[in-house]
Amino acid sequence: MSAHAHPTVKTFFAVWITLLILTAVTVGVATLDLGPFNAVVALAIATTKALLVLLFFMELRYSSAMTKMVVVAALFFLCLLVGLTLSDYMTRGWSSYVNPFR
Amino acid sequence: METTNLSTEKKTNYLNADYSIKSWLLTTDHKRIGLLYLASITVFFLLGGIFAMLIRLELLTPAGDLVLADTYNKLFTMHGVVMIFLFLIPSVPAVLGNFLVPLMIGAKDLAMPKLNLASWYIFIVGAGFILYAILTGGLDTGWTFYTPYATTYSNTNVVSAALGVFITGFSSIFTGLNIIVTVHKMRAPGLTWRRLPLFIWAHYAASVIMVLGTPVLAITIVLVALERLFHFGIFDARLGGDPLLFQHLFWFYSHPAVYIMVLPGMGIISEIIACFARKRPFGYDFVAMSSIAIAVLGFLVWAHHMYVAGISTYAAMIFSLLTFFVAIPSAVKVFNWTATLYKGSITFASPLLYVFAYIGLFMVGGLTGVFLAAVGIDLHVTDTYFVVAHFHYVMVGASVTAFLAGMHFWWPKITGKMYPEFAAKISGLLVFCGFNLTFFPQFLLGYLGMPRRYHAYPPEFQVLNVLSTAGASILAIGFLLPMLYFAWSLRYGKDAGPNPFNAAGLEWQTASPPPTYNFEETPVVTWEAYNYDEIDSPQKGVEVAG
Amino acid sequence: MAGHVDALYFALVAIAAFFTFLVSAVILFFAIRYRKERNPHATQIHGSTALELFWTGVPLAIVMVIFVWSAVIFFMQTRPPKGAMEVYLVGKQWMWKFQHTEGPREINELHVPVGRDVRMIMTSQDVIHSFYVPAFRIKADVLPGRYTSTWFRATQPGRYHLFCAEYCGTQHSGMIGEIIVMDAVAYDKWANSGVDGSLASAGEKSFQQYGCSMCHRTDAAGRGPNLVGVFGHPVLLDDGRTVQADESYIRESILNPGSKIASGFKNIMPTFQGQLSEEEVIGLVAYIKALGNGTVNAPIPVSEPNNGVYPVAPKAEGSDAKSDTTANPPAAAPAPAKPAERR
Amino acid sequence: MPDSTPAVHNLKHHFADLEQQKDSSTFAMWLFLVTEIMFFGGLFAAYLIYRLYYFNAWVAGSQTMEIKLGAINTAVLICSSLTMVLAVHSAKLGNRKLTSLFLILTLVLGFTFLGVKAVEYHGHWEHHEVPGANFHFEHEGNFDPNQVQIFFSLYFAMTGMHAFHMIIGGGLLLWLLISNLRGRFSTEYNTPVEMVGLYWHFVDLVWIYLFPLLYLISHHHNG
Ligand code: HEA
Ligand code: HEA
Ligand code: HEC
Ligand code: CUA
Ligand SMILES: [Cu+2]
Repeated sequence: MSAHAHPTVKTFFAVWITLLILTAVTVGVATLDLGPFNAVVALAIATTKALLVLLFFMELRYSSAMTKMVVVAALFFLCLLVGLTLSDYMTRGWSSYVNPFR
Repeated sequence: METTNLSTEKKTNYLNADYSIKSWLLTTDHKRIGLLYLASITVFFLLGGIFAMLIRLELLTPAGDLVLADTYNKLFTMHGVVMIFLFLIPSVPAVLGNFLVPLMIGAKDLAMPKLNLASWYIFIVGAGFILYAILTGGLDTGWTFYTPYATTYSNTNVVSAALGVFITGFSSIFTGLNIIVTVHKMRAPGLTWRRLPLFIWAHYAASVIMVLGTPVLAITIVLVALERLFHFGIFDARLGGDPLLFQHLFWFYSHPAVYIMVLPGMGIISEIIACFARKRPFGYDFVAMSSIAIAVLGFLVWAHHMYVAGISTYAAMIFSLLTFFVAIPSAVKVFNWTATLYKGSITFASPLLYVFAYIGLFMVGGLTGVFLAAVGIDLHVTDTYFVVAHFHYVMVGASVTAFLAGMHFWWPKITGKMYPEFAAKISGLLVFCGFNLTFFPQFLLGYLGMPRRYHAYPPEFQVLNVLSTAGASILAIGFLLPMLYFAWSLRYGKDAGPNPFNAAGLEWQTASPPPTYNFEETPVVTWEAYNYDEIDSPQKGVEVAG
Repeated sequence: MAGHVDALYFALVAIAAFFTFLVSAVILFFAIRYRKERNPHATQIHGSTALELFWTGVPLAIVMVIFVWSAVIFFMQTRPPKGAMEVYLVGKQWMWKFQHTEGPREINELHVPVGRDVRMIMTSQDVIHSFYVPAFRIKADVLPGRYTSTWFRATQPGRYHLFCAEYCGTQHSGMIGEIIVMDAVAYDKWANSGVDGSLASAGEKSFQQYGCSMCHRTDAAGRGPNLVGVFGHPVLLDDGRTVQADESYIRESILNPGSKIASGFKNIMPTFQGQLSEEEVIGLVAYIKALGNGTVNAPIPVSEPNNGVYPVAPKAEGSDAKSDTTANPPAAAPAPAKPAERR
Repeated sequence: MPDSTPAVHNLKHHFADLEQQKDSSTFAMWLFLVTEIMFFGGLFAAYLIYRLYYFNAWVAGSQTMEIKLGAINTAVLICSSLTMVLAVHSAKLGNRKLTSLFLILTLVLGFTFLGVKAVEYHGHWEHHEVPGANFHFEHEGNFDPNQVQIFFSLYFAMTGMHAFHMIIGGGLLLWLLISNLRGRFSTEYNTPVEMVGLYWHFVDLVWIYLFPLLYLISHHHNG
């Protein structure tokens, strides 16, 4: 099991710098008015950062397939929680809200 | 039944290794921890049972004349909270699961023995908070803690009960986590996934639910407490919050939780049927996979508790559809259990009688669950005694019966002593009859329109209520008997020997009671699960490992 | 409705009984036929994929039929037909307060005519309650902070139990009442015997009393939108959404004016939360509804089901409905022009 | 390696070898993080629903946040993740001094985060933005103040839970530090450091989402 590769200190610093840059970028973008895309961009950046942390700092990239599956499963059930709850909230006003989204 | 000449008297085992109190309270032996749980949940079952009997007594007459309305409300709340969080959820997984999972997979212990002990302490601390709430004025929110009643209007001890539920939740999470890791990492050499006993599959599935579902309950209950303490408005309509959000989050856990309560029991049923029919379970793969299917599908159906609560019609229909799907894997299990008996060689030992009772009662409970899944019917019977009858059929009729079946089956393994067979059969009969008499009338009551959580009710419902109360007293005796004769057997029971039922499974291949580290030598598995053909064939006995 | 529910119920009882007896009988048979004395050696059978598929498929097919059947019933139960008479209900710990549009108010008793569709528009003053009439096979939770609705049609005169089915505290089991179903003539007599004016006229009084009329005027000078003709039509909001002006929207506009701002207006309307009782709100809602077709005392127009809980039914027959305002089917056309006109 | 504890000493009786033991712990830790995801998941679900419903109030609430402090804190956490990862790395190499150093740095950064958070909380308190009797929100905009209160309820629930996790993390780091100073870890046995590392990064990860959701995404809308 210990045969697999490990990230090096260099990787850690590279990831760290990237994370800091992305933080700066996301703060910067927040000052622009992109309409609904502010949220999209911010969350896309957050997800990139999260992935970096997961894959390199938490070494998910170098972990077993089982561990990866565990993470995917967690996200899947999280989506179920959010998605099915929204299935109620988003259809509640179907008679009234002609356009529930903006 | 073959009596073995292997004497267990002189050997040291996990029970006689050390008698000091400290050796129990600080043990990390999964078997001892299982027994600590057994003792605790028995106490809580009695407590919950006493609340139940008071409920039934009050409902003997239509006028609410035995206790005050407030007292009644506290009674059913505390009955529900104690029975669910302090008894049924930990019952099979934390007692039998704890005891048997390592034995069945040929491990020395669970993967994290200290965490296991910690789970028990956490459980006790959580239970302490709940008991504190009960003693200092009780709790009257119903076990469901619906807002805004629980957050704003109840003037009972909601916060400490919520804290208690929160804490016991972590005990459940850790038990589940431990079981999953153990099944993944601690299996004996040669014990592949498809050689695992179905009991393990069932516990694995239940543990997945514990790990994924319980945290959501935890955060929800924290929000309830915060709302009560600091007037957070998240669930409070007066402040613009939505009480239905609480219900969504609550049932996201609490529906899957019903499968935490039933799945481990289903594992027990599979083991016992196989043993007393001397057969490999029919459709092993399907039964194993149906456990996983129940666990996953169980997360998709929660809003069937909310059809009339004010969710959108469309959501109600989606959830209704999904709820029907979750019934299918249970059907698969029932049919496979039945088919396992085909061409078996059946002995009517008491565990098997409990199993028969289980299948009958689970079918009634499950099929009435299908009634409730049907939106059009549920609209009428939700929050009536129909629902009360449904869930007692599945929780008491099925889960508790399965627990009893398992206790009989593994009692010889746990203590090294046989229970008295005749008494066991009598109590099985009493439970079955008393149970049906208690809860079948409640289906009728529900359809006739008697709402649940009613302290007083219109007189036309009295006859059925009296029947139900009468049944409950028989049921109480049925539950009391096993406690008495199990205790009796500790002293007077026959020595069981390592494998009194000649059952397959690694747990039977070590002494009864097992030694502290379970096996003298780690077993190496070279055979399929449920190799009853080999065990029973006169030429080839399976060699007993260790 | 009771008939539909019972039919499905008995079908389910039959299915349940069938499976329970089938499985029990098979188990019993196997248990006797293959007992150890008679069959000392078990025959190992590993399973059969064909059988598995069979007994997965059959129950699946059965439950799908049940699903469709029950969903159809559910639609009927939750969509009030057009032309239903409306009764407002406020639940509180621990009583039911009814208000008829004709004016009468009742507590824990509800008089309704036989053979008429009755739509309940319900809200709670405190915790969640649930309006349950077993004889009509209907139930709907009564929530604080918004309107929910349900409907029924009584076919037999008589007195029927009304229960609160959602646990609501100490006197939950005492929160019971009666639905008194009368024949049409007797009902009319009962409804008009009181001295109190109609609900809408009570609302009109509040409308003056609370100063609503200062801002909401029929000329262009008002600081708030002209409320004539608002009800039952889509309203364009300042954030671009369009909402249906149903009972819940009106209610929300009064109690939380800030949450949905009509396009072209400022958020200057004060909140009336805490100043108006639920009954007064209901009066105002009924009044604004009546304004919907211009004349306060005109028959209350047919409304759409309330916000959220039970969305609009696909337009059905409704030919006998006496109202005409539905000539402008609201959900059909978002018509952002409509609210703009009113400015 | 200097004075590494014999590997056998750290092997618990019920495991066959250290590898099995380590695999088990790692797997258990990841499962525990799954429960954490679901735990915060409930809050994220609530956040999303109310944001869709009470958009204007959300914008108003969000605009009271100090983006600068939030950004600083994000950077602080990211740095602490780096030091944590370096601590794990040095522990694996058996470099006890460096491990201690990085653990201390992580701890310091963690407390810096909590300090900044405390400053922010204090600001909210001063501005009467804490839900409850003290709550008062007077801003131009088309929303109901009660809805802003819900925003703040969720804000405090989310960041509070996050801070609570940081405090637990701080405790764990302290325990690691002490164990490390006592020479418990070696090239063979350093699983606890790795496990706490996973936990610490997870807590960081939660913040990575909290920051944009609470501070940034509504910055430019007008409520
Ligand atoms: C151990 C606990 C347990 C189990 C296993 C179940 C199992 C099921 N439950 Fe139950 N349920 C509860 C405990 C449980 N329930 C509790 C505690 C409540 C109330 C909580 C409260 O409000 O306080 C409740 C409430 C409840 C409701 C909400 C009622 C209401 O409040 O209005 C619904 C609605 O759909 C429901 C459905 C089901 C279904 C479809 C199953 C299915 O999983 C059942 C599947 C089993 C079978 C179907 C039987 C075997 C199959 C056959 C014999 C083959 C033939 C089958 C077919 C043709 C379908 N349950
Ligand atoms: C595991 C779960 C579990 C179990 C085992 C039981 C067991 C029993 N329950 Fe329980 N029940 C619930 C879970 C459970 N219940 C839940 C979740 C609710 C909903 C609560 C809510 O609405 O919030 C509920 C509600 C509920 C109600 C509805 C109350 C209401 O809505 O107003 C009733 C009424 O009859 C009832 C009765 C019983 C009875 C008679 C038993 C019997 O099976 C108990 C028999 C056991 C004993 C009696 C103990 C052992 C015997 C002795 C100790 C003998 C000595 C004692 C005496 C002779 C008194 N229960
Ligand atoms: C200070 C002026 C003012 C007063 C007093 C006032 N309103 Fe309003 N009202 C407005 C304004 C401005 C709007 C449009 C902005 C909005 O939706 O909040 C409005 C909107 C409404 C709407 C939504 C109409 C639509 O077209 O969407 C209703 C319904 C309403 N008010 C009812 C009432 C009632 C009932 C009262 C009295 C209890 C009242 N108002 C008192 C100013 C007022
Ligand atoms: Cu009102 Cu129960
Ligand atoms: Cu359920």
